[in-house]
Amino acid sequence: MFSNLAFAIGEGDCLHVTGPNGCGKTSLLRVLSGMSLSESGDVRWDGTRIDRDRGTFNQAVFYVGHREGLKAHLSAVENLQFDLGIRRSFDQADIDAALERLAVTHCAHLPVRVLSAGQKRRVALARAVAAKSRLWILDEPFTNLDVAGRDLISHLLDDHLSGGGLAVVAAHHDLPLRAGRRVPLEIS
Amino acid sequence: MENVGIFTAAARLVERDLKVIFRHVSEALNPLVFFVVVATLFPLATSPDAALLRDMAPGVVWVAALLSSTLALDSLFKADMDDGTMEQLALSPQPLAWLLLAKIVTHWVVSGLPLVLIAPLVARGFFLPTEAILPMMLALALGTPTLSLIGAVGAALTAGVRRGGALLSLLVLPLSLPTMIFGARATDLAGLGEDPSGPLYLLAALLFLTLSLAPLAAAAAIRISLD
Amino acid sequence: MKPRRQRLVLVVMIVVGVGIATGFALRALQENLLYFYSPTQVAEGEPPEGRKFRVGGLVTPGSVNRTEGALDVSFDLTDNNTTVTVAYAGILPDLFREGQGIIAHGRMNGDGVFVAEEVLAKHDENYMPPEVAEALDQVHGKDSGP
Amino acid sequence: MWKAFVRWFHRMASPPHFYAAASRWTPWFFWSAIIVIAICAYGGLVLAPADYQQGDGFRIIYAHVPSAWMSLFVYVNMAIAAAIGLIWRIKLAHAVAASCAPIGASFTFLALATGSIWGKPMWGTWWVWDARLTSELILLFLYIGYMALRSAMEEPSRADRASAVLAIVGVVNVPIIHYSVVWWNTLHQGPTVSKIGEPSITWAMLWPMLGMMVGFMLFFGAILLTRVRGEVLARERNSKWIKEVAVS
Repeated sequence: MFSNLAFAIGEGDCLHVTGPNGCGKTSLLRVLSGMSLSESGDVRWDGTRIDRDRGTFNQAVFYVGHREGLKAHLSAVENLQFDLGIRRSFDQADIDAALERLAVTHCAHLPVRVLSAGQKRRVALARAVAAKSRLWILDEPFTNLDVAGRDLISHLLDDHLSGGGLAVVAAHHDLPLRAGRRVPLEIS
Repeated sequence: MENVGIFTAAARLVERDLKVIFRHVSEALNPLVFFVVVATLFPLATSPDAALLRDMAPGVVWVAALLSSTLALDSLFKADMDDGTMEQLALSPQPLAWLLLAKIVTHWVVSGLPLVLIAPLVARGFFLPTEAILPMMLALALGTPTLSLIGAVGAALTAGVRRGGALLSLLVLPLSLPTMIFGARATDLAGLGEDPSGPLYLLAALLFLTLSLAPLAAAAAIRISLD
Repeated sequence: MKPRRQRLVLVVMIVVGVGIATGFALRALQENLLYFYSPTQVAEGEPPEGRKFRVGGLVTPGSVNRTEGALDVSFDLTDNNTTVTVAYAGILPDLFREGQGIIAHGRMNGDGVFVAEEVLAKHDENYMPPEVAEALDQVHGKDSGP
Repeated sequence: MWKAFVRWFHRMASPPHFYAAASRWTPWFFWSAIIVIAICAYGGLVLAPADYQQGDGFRIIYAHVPSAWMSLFVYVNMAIAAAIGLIWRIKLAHAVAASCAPIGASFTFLALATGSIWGKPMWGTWWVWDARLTSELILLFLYIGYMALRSAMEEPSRADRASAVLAIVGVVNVPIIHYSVVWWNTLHQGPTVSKIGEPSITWAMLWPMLGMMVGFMLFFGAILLTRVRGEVLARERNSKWIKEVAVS
């Protein structure tokens, strides 16, 4: 699908992957997250190949894909409790703060299946905030979001990057960043 | 910010899966009902003759258990694949094989354990002698988790295939035959008033073997299905 | 727990699991997994009463009685210790002959006769030309057995 | 020695090399298989004496035993190729595994058919639910399942890896089949050939059977190479070397 890609990002960098539909943005993100195998080449985290030490890499990464990865029959809070719970010990305050930040507190206790597509997206992103992972891999995070929502995500990214975080974002939108360094990568 | 151990993580996964199951419990009961209905078919298709039914009882119980456990497999990983939560499990810091084992155990508790508990009722309906009931339950308790574990590998392989139901049965049933053979044999021996310990030991051996290896194969298969 | 230790725990659990499985398998092999009863076991009343079971043994030479004009046949089955009489109505397999190992499937009747519904020949592991078999016979008698 | 082998192995893993080499080897395998099978058929059907109990009926072992043996051998081969493909991510190994399945299924079917034909005069019935025959039947199901899984997956690389996992899981079943004669004491005879100690089969009967096994192996080699060549052509149809091969 694509070949001859080589890049490295460090703290405060945001890799912005762009390109037309079907060019392999999602595939690239899945390779970077360790979910897919690349035909050749490798992905390294802190100098170690990610398939050699998945535990460490996965602890540091949070991936939000096309599918939100939320259990429809559980509430937003329950979903977050689980996703954080299998990663690390956590406080309820972390979850509440993250949901607050994404402005979905009012529906935090409803089953996810009754939420709107935009609200689900926000809950999914709240997980990335609550998990406090160093690297965010976001596949089209702006889908289904209103203007306020998009603005909110940009601000979240700003905060994440200025706190020394890393991000890989696939989006055919512009990515207005006020903090951090945008590393553009266009796949054709 | 402290990492959690594998046991805490497994406990949280079990808790989540149970919550999801109990919020639409009617679906979880289907395999159990299926088990009873399949068993009911045999006297209707053959005859209500007590001697015949008693001879058939171990086979009927085990064939029904095998079919109902295969039917239940469809819900094991499919839902998680569809809503994307399997991706999150695969990307969690915990070993995927371990998490899948926790899922399989939960699945067995919900779909396999009730079979073990209701089997005496079916067996009595087939005039299986009373003294054979306990060995039969023991055989089912050892055998049905093995069926779930073997089935999990098949379910993981077909998780990415559209309409993989028939394919899943084709993959899983041949691999499950030894379990069924030993299970039915143990039940049969107990029904004849003989010592069923030989096949019971073999069932235990199969259970521990699949318990150690099946989650690894299932994890490899899930990663392939996610790719 | 460090990831490295977690992995170690998992590996140990797998090894222990396979070890336990091997232990159970070996234990099972010590158990009697036999599929048929010997005439001695039948004489001692081990097979359940009134149920179908299998009995295996050698056909006692000179014991085969055929009913004229019918398929009925009766013969004695021995394990060189005890004998049980078998009655059967049907065509016997080619390999059925005196001294040959067979397995009969059926149940006991009230008179201590085993009424077979099916007779199967159990052929042995030896392949040899007839002359060799004859020569062996002359040396130490017919000794084909299960 | 080892280094030379590794170098050879790596070279063979490249499709154009393999394709060329396979084209050269196939006729050798094929004709030697024909010759060996013809000689052993004569040895088994004409030269070998009749059995003291089974008469001429035993001669079917010259087809039955080698095909039963091949059914297992091919499955193990398939699983090994699949494992190599999965671990070292060699596509050619996956092509070999994929090519093994239909051949193995055919041998399994042949073993079942000849076993059944043999069973009629020997046991008095076409089919006995004995351990070996039943396991052979399960083996056939395993082959069918493998092929079904492969055809259900649209993406070749995913089909390769998923079916490889299945082959490796299934291979656990193969020792159960092999030792089933020991485990479940049933009607079938023990494994005659591998019996240690006093030979229970005379040389005149034995050599055609061993030769038949060699002949079947050679035949398998010829068919496998042909199938893998087809597989490679299908998989690499867009690459440049194929066009060169096709033109020449």
